[in-house]
Parts: sequence; C-alpha cells; structure tokens
Amino acid sequence: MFAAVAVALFVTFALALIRAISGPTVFDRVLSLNVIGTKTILLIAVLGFATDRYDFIDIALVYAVLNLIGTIAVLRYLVGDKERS
Amino acid sequence: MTTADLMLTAILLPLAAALLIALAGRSPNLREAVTLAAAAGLAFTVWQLIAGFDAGTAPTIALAQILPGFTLMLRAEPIGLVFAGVAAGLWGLNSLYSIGYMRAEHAPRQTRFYACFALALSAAMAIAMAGNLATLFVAYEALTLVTYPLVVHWQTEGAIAGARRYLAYLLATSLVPFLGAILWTWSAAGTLDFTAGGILDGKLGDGALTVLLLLFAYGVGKAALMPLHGWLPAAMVAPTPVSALLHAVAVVKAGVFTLLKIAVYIFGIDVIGRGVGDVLIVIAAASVIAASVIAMTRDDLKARLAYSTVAQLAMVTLAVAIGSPLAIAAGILQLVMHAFGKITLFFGAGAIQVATHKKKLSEIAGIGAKLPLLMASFLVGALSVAGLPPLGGMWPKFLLLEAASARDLYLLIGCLGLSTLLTLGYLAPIFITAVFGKPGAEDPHALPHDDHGHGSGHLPLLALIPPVVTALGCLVLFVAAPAILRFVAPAIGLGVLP
Amino acid sequence: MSDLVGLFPYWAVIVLMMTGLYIVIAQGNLVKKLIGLGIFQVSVFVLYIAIGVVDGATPPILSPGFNSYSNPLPSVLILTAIVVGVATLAVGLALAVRIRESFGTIEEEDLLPLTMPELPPDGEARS
Amino acid sequence: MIAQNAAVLVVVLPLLSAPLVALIRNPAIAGAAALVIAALDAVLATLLLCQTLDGTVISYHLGNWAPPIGIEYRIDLLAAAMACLLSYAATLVALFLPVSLQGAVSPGDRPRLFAAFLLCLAGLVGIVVTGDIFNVFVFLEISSLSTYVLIAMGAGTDRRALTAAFDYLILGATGATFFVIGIAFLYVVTGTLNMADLGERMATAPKRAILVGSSFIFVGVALKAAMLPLHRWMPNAYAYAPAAIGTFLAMTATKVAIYMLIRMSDFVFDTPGEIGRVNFAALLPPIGLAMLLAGSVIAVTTKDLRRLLAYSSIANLGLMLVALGLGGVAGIAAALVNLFNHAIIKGGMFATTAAVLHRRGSTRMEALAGLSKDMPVAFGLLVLGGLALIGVPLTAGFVSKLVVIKLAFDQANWLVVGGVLLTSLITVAYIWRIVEAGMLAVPEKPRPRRDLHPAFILPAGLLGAATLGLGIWSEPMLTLASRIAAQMIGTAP
Amino acid sequence: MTQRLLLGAAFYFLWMGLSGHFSPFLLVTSILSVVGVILLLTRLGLVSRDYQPFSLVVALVIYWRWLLVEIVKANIDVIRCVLGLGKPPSPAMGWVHASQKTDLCKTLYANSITLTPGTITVLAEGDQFLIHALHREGLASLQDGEMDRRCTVLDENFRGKVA
Amino acid sequence: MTLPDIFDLARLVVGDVLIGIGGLAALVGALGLVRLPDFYTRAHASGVTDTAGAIGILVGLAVLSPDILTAVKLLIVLIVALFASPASCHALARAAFRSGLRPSLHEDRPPPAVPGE
Ligand code: NA
Ligand code: NA
Repeated sequence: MFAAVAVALFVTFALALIRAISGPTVFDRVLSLNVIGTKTILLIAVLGFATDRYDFIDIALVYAVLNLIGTIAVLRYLVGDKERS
Repeated sequence: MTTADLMLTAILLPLAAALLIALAGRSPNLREAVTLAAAAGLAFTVWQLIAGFDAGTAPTIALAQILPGFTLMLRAEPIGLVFAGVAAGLWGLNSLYSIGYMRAEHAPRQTRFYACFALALSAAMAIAMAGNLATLFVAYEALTLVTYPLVVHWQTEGAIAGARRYLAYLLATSLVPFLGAILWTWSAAGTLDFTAGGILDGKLGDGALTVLLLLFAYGVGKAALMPLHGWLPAAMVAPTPVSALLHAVAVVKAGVFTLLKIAVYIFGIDVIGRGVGDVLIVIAAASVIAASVIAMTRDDLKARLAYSTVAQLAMVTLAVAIGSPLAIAAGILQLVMHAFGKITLFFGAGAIQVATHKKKLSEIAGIGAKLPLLMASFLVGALSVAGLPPLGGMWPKFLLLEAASARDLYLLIGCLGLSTLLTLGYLAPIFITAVFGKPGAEDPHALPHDDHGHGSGHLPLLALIPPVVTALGCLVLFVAAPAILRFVAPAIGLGVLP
Repeated sequence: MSDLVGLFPYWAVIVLMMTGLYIVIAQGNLVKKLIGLGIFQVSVFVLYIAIGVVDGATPPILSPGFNSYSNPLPSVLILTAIVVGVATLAVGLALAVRIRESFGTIEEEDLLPLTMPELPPDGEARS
Repeated sequence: MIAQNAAVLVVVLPLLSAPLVALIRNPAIAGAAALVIAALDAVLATLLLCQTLDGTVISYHLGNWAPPIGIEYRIDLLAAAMACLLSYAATLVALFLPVSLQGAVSPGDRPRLFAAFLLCLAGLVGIVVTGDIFNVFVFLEISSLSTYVLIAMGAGTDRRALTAAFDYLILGATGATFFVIGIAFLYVVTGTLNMADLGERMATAPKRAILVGSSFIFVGVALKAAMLPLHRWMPNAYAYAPAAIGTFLAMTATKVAIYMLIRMSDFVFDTPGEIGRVNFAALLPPIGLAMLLAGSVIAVTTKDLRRLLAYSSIANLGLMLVALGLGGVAGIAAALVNLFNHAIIKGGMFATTAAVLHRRGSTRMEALAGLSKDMPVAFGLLVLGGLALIGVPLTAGFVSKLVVIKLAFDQANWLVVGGVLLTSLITVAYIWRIVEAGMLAVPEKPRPRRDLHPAFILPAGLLGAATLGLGIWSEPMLTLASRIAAQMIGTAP
Repeated sequence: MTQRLLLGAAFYFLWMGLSGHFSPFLLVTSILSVVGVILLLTRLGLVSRDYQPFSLVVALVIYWRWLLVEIVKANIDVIRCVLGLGKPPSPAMGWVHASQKTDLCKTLYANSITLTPGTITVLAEGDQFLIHALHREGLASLQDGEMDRRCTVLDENFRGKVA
Repeated sequence: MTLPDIFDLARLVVGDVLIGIGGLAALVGALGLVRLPDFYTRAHASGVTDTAGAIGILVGLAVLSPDILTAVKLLIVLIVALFASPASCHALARAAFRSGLRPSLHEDRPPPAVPGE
C-alpha cells in the first residue's frame, strides 16, 4: 500500500509539474509548486513508513514547519509589495 | 678620515644638507648658507678622496643586501672620482648662480628647489662611488626621482608636460632595458660587481654582448643617445640652474659616466673593442651629427644648448663604443671638459635671461654690449665645447681622433671633423648675434613671452661670477688634462701618455 | 538502465547546477539571481548527500534493527553548508531590500547607469 | 597553557568575541574592544610564529578527535606567518577604524561593524590555520559573509556600496560553491578531508576525478583571488567599502586566496618532481600577466584613488600568480615575498587614503589637489607607496619585482621578464597621476595645513616605514619566504 | 501570567511529544528552551489571548469536528467535478458577510471557507469576504450562513470570556 | 485470533484504506490542477490535495503507527499542514485578483468590485 501511495504521490508531482511548466500565469505555477511542497511532506512520511524509518516523521514535521514559514514569508512579501506601491 | 668614511661623507653630507635645507625653509639666507656650506664641504671631501686615492687600498663598503648577489656597496675608483670631482666642484658654483638667478626671478618653492638639488648631488655621489651595477642602478633611479621636482619647478602646464616627458623617458628606459640588461648581466655573469677587465668576457657570445651593450646604451636614458634624447630638450622648461645641473653637473653626466663604468668594469674595454661596440659606433656618430644639425635650427637658446649636449655627450658614448683605452680616456676627459664648457654656456644663457628677459637667438641682438664679461665667458665656453685650443675641450676631441685612427675608422674621423664645424655653427651665432648684432634686427613679430621675474638689464653679481669662474676653469683644464689622464690611466690600462 | 537510475541523483545535480548558474548569470533581477544562487547551492547539497549514499543502507540515523548506514559525514558537512547558504541568502536579500530602498529598483539594467564608477559620490547624484 | 592552545585560540578569540562586541552599545568602547581583541590575536599569532620558526608543525586536534576523522588545526610556518599578517593588519586597521567611520557609518551601526570586522578576521585566520579542507570552506564563508556586510556599511557615504556588496556576494557565493563542489570530488576519490592526507592519497586516486575536483577548486579560489576574468567584484568592493575596511581587505582578503592556492599546490597544481597531477601552474603566468597588464592599464584611467589602488592590486595579484606559476621553491618564495610586501605597501597606501578621505571627504583625483601642501606627510606616504608599486629601488616593491624577474631570467622565461618590466611603465603612469594630482594641481580654495589625523599616523607610518625598511633590509622577508616555500615543497630549508 | 504558563505547558508537551526522550538532562534543557521562547515571544508582544485563545479550545474542537465533515463533503463534490462525474463547474464569485467582531474569528471564518474545497476567500475587506466558488451552490450555501453562524458563536464565546 | 490481533488487523485495514483514499485524493486533486479551466478553479483542486490528501494519508499513517509518539507527530504535521494550506491559498488568490487576474465565471456577470453590491 505504501508503495502504491508513493507512486500516486509521484504521479501527483508529475501532474503538478505539468501545470507548473504550462502556466499560463505565474499564479498557476506557484500554486503547482505549493502542491508539490505539501505533497513532499506526505511523501516523506510515507517513505519513512515504507522503510521502517519512523524518524522520517521528524523530517516531515520540519518540512511542514518550513513550508508554513515559507508561506508566511511569501504572504508578507505579497502584502508588503502591494502596500509599498 | 679613511677613504670609506670619506665616501660615506660624500653621500651623506648632501643628504643631511637636504634635511637641513628643508628645516631652514623659513629663512632663505640660512637655507642658502647651508647649501653653500654643504657644497664647500662636499668639494673638500671629494678632493680628499682624490688626493688620497690609492688603487692598492681602495676599500669597498657593503651597505645592504637587497637580494643575495644584489648588494649595495661603494668602491672608490678613478673614473668615479673624476665624475664626483666634477659634480662636487660645480655644485658650489651652480649654487651661487642659483641664488642670484632664483632671487632675481622671484621663484617660488625655493626650499624644495635647494633640498632637491642637494638630494640630486647625494645621488650623483652614490652613482660615482657605486661599487657594482646594483648600487649604481639604485642611485641612478634616485637621481631621476629627486630631479623631477626640479624639472617641474615652475608648475606651469608646459613645465608639467615637460617634466612628465623627462620622467617617462628616464624611468621607462631604466625600468625596462637598463634593469633588464642588469638582470641579464647578473644572470650571465653571476655577479654585478665592477671588476677590472669586466665580468662578461666568455659568459656571453659577441652577438649577445652587442645586444646587451645596446640595451645598456639605451637603458641608460640619461646618456640621451638619439633617438631617446627627447627628455633633454623637454626638460628645458626647468629653471636655468636646473638645466645646468642636468647638462653639466649630474644627470646627463651620470648617464655617460654609467656607460663608461659599464664599458670598463662590466664589459671590459677590449671586449667592446673587438667588435662588440661597432653598431653603437654608428649610432653614436649619427647621434653626434644629427643632434648638431638640429641644434643649428633651434632659436631658443636653451634648446640649442640642449641639442648641443646631446651631440657632445654622444661622443662619450662613441668613445665607449670604440673600446680602446685611448677612447675611454677621451670619454672621461669629454665628461669633464663638457661639464665646464656647457655649464658656462648655460650660466650665460640664464644670465642673459635674468638680465634682459631674452630667451631666443632672434631676440638677443646687441645685448653683448651690456654684458661684456659674460659674453667673453660665453665665448670661452663655446670654443672649449667646440674643442679648440688652448682650452680643455681640445683634449677629448684630439684623443678621440687618435683612437679612431688607431682603429682605422676614417669615416669616423670625418664625422668628428664635421662635428667641430657644426659645433661652431650652432654656438658661434649666439655670440656673434649678441655682440655684433644690431638691436633693431630682432624679429619684430616675436611674441612677448611670459616672464617669471622682474629683472631689467641688471645682472646680479652672483649670476656673473660663476660663468667667469667656469670659463677660467676651461682654460685651466687645458693644462690640467694630463694630470686627469695620469689619474685614470691605471684603471683603464692606458699605457703611454700622448 | 540501472546505471541511469543509479546515477539519477547526479543527473539531478547537474541539471540543478546548470539551472542555478544560468539564473545567476542570465537574470537581471537581484532577487532572481539570489534564487538562482540558492538552486546552485542546493545542487551541491544533493551532490554531497548522493556521495554519502551506500547501496542498500539506511540513512545515517542510529536505529535498532539496522547495521548498514550511509556515510554520515557528507550529511554533517552539508548541514553546515546549508546554514551558510541560508545566511548568504539572508544577507543577499537584506542587501536587495536596501538596494531597492536607495535606488528604487532591483533590476540590474536599471541599476547599471546609477552605479557607474564615473558618477560623483552619492548625494550629488541623487539630487 | 595559552601557548599550547594558541593554535585554536587565534581563531576562537575573535570568533567568540564578535557577538559580544556587537552587544556593546557605546561605539567607542566597542571600537576599543575590537582593537584589543585584534591585538591579542596578533600576540597569539606571534606566539605561533615563534613556535613554528624552527620548522615545527603544530598539530591541534579539535575536540581530541584524531585526524583524519576529527578536524585538525595544522600550523606550519606558512600558516603562522599568514596568521601574523592577518592579525597585524587587523590591529593596524583597528587603530584608525573608529576615526575613519566618523560621518560615514552611524554610531548605532558601528558596534555591529566592529563585530563583523572581528568575524572577518576570525574567518580569514581560520582558513589559514585549519588543516581540514571543508573547514576552509566554512571559514571562507564566515569571512565572506562578514565582508559583504562590511562593504555594505559603506552605503552611508556612497550607496554604490550596496551594489558592490551584492555583486561580491553573488560572485563570492558562487566561488565558494564551486570550491565546495571541488571538495566533494576530492573526498569521493580519497575519502579524506584532511589536506595533508589528501595530498598523500592523491597519488593513487583516479586522475579524472582529481582533474574535475581541482578544476572546481581552482575556479572557486580564482574568484576569491580576483583572477582575471573573475576580478570584477574587487574594485567596487574596495572603493565603496568604508575606507578602513577597504584597507583591511586590501591587506588580507585576496592574500588569503593566494594562500589557498599555495596551500593546495599539492593537489591544485603540479609540484616539481611529481608527475600525473593536473598542471594548473601553467595557467598562472598567462593569467597573471593578463592581470598585470589589464589592472595597470585600467588603473591609469580611473578617477578615484581607491579604485586606482584596487586595480593596481589586481596587477599585483597578477604578479603573485606569475611568481607562483614559475613554480618550485623559488616560485612559491617569490610569490610569498610579493604577498607580504604588497600587503604592507598597499596597506600603507590605503590607510593613507583613508586618512585623506577623513580630511577631505573624497578620494577622487581632483580632491587630491594641494595635498602636498596641506597634508605633506600623507602625500609623502602615498608617493612612497607609489614608488614601491612602480618598483623603485630601496622600497619593498623593488625587492618583490626583482625576485620575480630574476627567477624568470634564470628560467629564460622572456615573456614574464618583458611583461613585468613593461608593466612597471604603466605603473609609473598611474602613480604619476597621484603625484601630479597631489603636488601640481591647483586646489580650488586653499586649505589650512592639517595633516593625518593622529589615529592614522601609527598604522600608515609603520606600514610606510616597513615599505622602506623591507626594501633596504630585505633579508628577513626573503629568508622567511624561502623557508616557508621549502617547508611547503618538503625540501630541507 | 496564566497565559504564559498555559503557553509554556503547551510548548513543553509539544517538546516532549516531538522529542520522545525523557532523560533528566533533556527534561531540564527543555524547560530552559521553553522559558527562552516565551521570553522572546513576550518581547515580540506575541503573548496574548488573541494569539493563543486557550479559552476557546473546547469550542474549537467541536467546531473542527463539524468542519471536518464539511471538508469531506466538499472534497467529494470537487473530486466528482474533476472526474467529470458530477455537475460541471459553474464558477461564481460574490461577497459574503462575516458577522464576527474579532479578527481572530474573522480569520477563522475566512480560513474555514478556503479550507473547504470549492470555495476560496479571495479578498477580506472589513466584514465582507469576496468568495470564489467552483459551483454557484457553494457560494449560495455560504451566503445562507451556516458556517458564519458557527464562527459567530465562537466569536461571541471568545468576546464574552475576554470581557 | 485474539482480540489484540483483531484490533491490529482492523488498524491495518483502516490505515491502509485511509492512506489509499488520501493517495487517490491527491491524485485526483492533481488531475484537477491539470484539467480545470482557470487559476481559481485549479485552486479548488489544490485544496483537495491539501485537505483530503493530507488528512487521508497522515491520519492513515497515524493509525498504522507503531507507537503513540509517532502518531502524535503525524497529527502535529497534519495540523501544521491544515494551517498552512488556507493561508497560502488565500494569499495566492488575493495576489492573483489584485494583480488583475479575473476568473471566468459561469454566468456572464463580472464579480462585484464593492462589497454589498
Ligand atoms: Na540555499
Ligand atoms: Na478551498
């Protein structure tokens, strides 16, 4: 099952990548990359279970937190940019 | 004092004088007293050295080692002492003249002027007493740098451009061909020490030696060998005492002296004489004739004298290139005689400028009436430079002819004869115009030139005495020449005196 | 084929490296340059991690039931490199912000005329 | 105790005190603290030099882990001498750093600047004393990061400092990344990061990987060394950084890059007698000559004294590379003589320039008018340094050039002989621009005679004296350089 | 202070949950780091009921349970739409009134809207949210106000406790 | 089969089903990302992967966890992910809208620019 889910996630990546490449707007690309980012968290967790390395969850957690911080940073950047101009 | 002490004194005395002059800058009288005292002291020191010189015990002093094998050391030897004697002897006279000239011209920056002058003498002494090429090179560079403020003295646009040219020629030639030749010598011979008989024989082939000699001849830019003579006329923007320094006391003299030393102690006279110097003979002879011809075309007195220097000192190079003891002896004598003759001429030209504000041949018609004594001195100097008896200038020309004929260089003999005619051709008009010319004959279109002083027909005594003294010197040297020859004879292997 | 799969991380490294360098060189926007720099640095992280991998071994975190671990040293090294990379990025972004504040742009072509060495020192230029 | 641990203290002292200095609120106290720490570091470095002078190699195992597993601080004569250069430079600069920041950096920013300064010193010293190549990278980044910050602090007087710092950051980070990629390759084939080990294991390692690895390292170091055509960051960095910082960088930053080339000569280029290595030495003379020429030519056309000096530094780095490329003990020794002498000469000139900037608020050529009148000492020091750069005898610069030319002569490398001699002429041209600007140009308005601020006198004067002293009494420097080189190559001194 | 203690406790349990090691050394250092973080948060002015609404925990849990169900339902809708099984997309956009008074609960409402697939809060201007919906019905059901009402209850709850 | 065995089996089944659903949801969401017509509709699809995908997989894994700590961590991951998702989604949508990107709407009626219209 883990393998199947991992494959599903990889297919998800591929599809998101297609969207990231084809665009057409920059927002589509960011959206796709965001999806890839959040799915990476899931992939790490699944791979950890698949290889019996449950400590991978910690990595997934760190990744999730970084993702959150990154999101907040982007959010602030977008807000700040508007307010400046 | 031992010879070693005397050598150090000769270098340090002007150095200390420069420092004192800088400190005494606020009081012109004190400053100039220091200059004169130092000049007298230096002349005395060098005289002591000459009088006490003994080839057997001539000591060397090691000063510093810059690289292993590239050491700074001093050594007294006859040719150097002759050069030192000329420079030291003329410094005092030149200083006296400077005082008269600079005060009359109300020149600015006189402290810098006297200090740099003293520094130049210190460097000249170091060149004279250099014990090896390394030391000579170091002092040679120092001389270039300390004379730069002198050349740029007026700091007008013209002065800046001229000084730039002066520096460019001298540094460029010394930093590339000269340093290159020194390093080549070092690489080939393993030493840079001035050694009797030279150090290069057998170390390099004759072809390489010819190239090396040319590198030296052009590397020593101070020797003003054509076509690298351009700095000398350019440096004419300097005050006249500086021109005297450049032409007669230290700078060009240092150049040809360097060539003499290199010929005698690095190559060896015989080595050059066996054909290594032949290319240089042609270049030097061409330089003599070409510079003389150019001198004839110059209206500006100092420019005329400058080209005269190029021609006259190319004869020293010629002597070096001929490469026989007799020729070298002629070169040494030419170094001395030209110094006295040319300084007389410069003093004269400067005095004319101070007294009448005239700088050009076309302007000086008839001024001789006001300056009889000066013009008499000028005539003596001119005849000596041309090489006519009974003046000192005769000897080197005569010896050079002998040397040329000893090597069967008949074309060269012709050249030398022509050169004497040309010399008269460019010097005589000055005297003739000044003394016999009619004042009205001067060019009505001559533009008023910028003056730096306010002199009017009056010639300060201090500007008159020195040329008279040096003119007398030319007479005395006619008699004293054999003594000089005897002094240097052992060093250059000159056997039977003529 | 197995070679291709086995070398996959290295291909990724090369692609990332070239991409990053290309962005650093070709992009005129300072922030984009920094992003390119980040990608370039990430390629090195991947390279180091790939170096440390031992076939059939587990990541170098001690855990009961495993004896074969990948080489931990590259990972440890790259931890330092990541910190350095983040610090560089932070300084770079801070500089970009300051540049935007003083020049009003972070586009290289707009900055170029404002930063010519011939210009008189600041202030006079801003008028 | 201190003597034994000097090897590590020399890095740790500035590294750990930097954050503390940043916390000091009073800029004057922070500046004094930075000076004291730099001076203490200089004492430690001197201790190391004394210990290594007889050929001893100090090996300090960090955390008592033996190499090659643990990190080794390995201090031979080269490392000790470099540490001395770096810490002395820092001490001299710290003497006038606070004064030169007046009006340039706001008092609130100064403590942080001092901290970055110490951090930079720590990074540079770290590069020098560590025996672990990855550690070199880490220290390189520490020094680089603080350098970016330091350069950016020049924005108080010229906003172009920001773009200068940014450009340097991009290039520096790219260079460092290249360096670390190179390390990866070497590590893969040798399994070690210890540079001594690396040298030994290199002989049996696959040649192709070594080639790739050392190429990356070479490019990385080349960026740091401002090697043509990767030199572009340097003039701006030196010209727009706070003047005192420019002085420090001129004395240290690129010198450390040259140090890295020398240190890595075992695996970055061929050492004599060893076959099969990658021969980067052959690249150095052409690159060096190009730098010599390009740096000098551009220096002639620049309108700002600091820029001029920066381009001149490129030329001088070229000379060091040329020397290094000539190879062998003599080549390394010649490069080292150039490295130390140039640090002293350029340091003196930059320090004097900082003093001029402090009085005049500008280092543009036209701002130098009347310098010989109202700042005669400063002018004299500038001329002295300039003469040394030309290579006038009795200055350290002459010795530097002479060793290179003599070596090239002995190897009959006429290209180098001609190139080095000819570029002296271009040097004359740009140095004479300074002389004419300071001595002959007429100032717009006469200024009262106010020479160097006292804070500059000791550092600028000392460096000037050394410029002269090492030109006359060059033996200590030559001996040191040849001993270091002999130790590097492994022949008896 | 209570706020800080509660926050500290929360951090401490988070630490322990993540660490999984209970040696005395780690337990003590964890206290130190928790204290450090709280000090930093205090200095940043981030310790307040607005940021850590402990009083709402119970109410939030109830709300989240309801929200989870909504999310599942919404997901099914969107998945059917993507797979072409349900009604085709009929994108709509419109303003929705948010009746909460506090920023906290307005954020909660806006985020809840976005979190349920099929609706996104595009703009939040005062008490009006601009919503994009995949289906007209999604927008309509938001405008009906079930979610708004539940959030308002939480809001009143929160305000009551604060006051 | 003892009770714990049955419990374990149930755990296995529930967990596998949950992560299966999560995987499928992620897949479908990504499919939507490709298939749906404009940015705003695609954002809904990304919401699917962010919620259903994450909930399914992480809760499923939590059910399958060998120990309670791992499960707790997974739930923390889930909470963090669920906090991040709407924030980023909203930020993107707002940035898109403000920069002038308009959704293509079913009814040919432009979205009201002012609230309450
Ligand atoms: Na990075
Ligand atoms: Na949504």
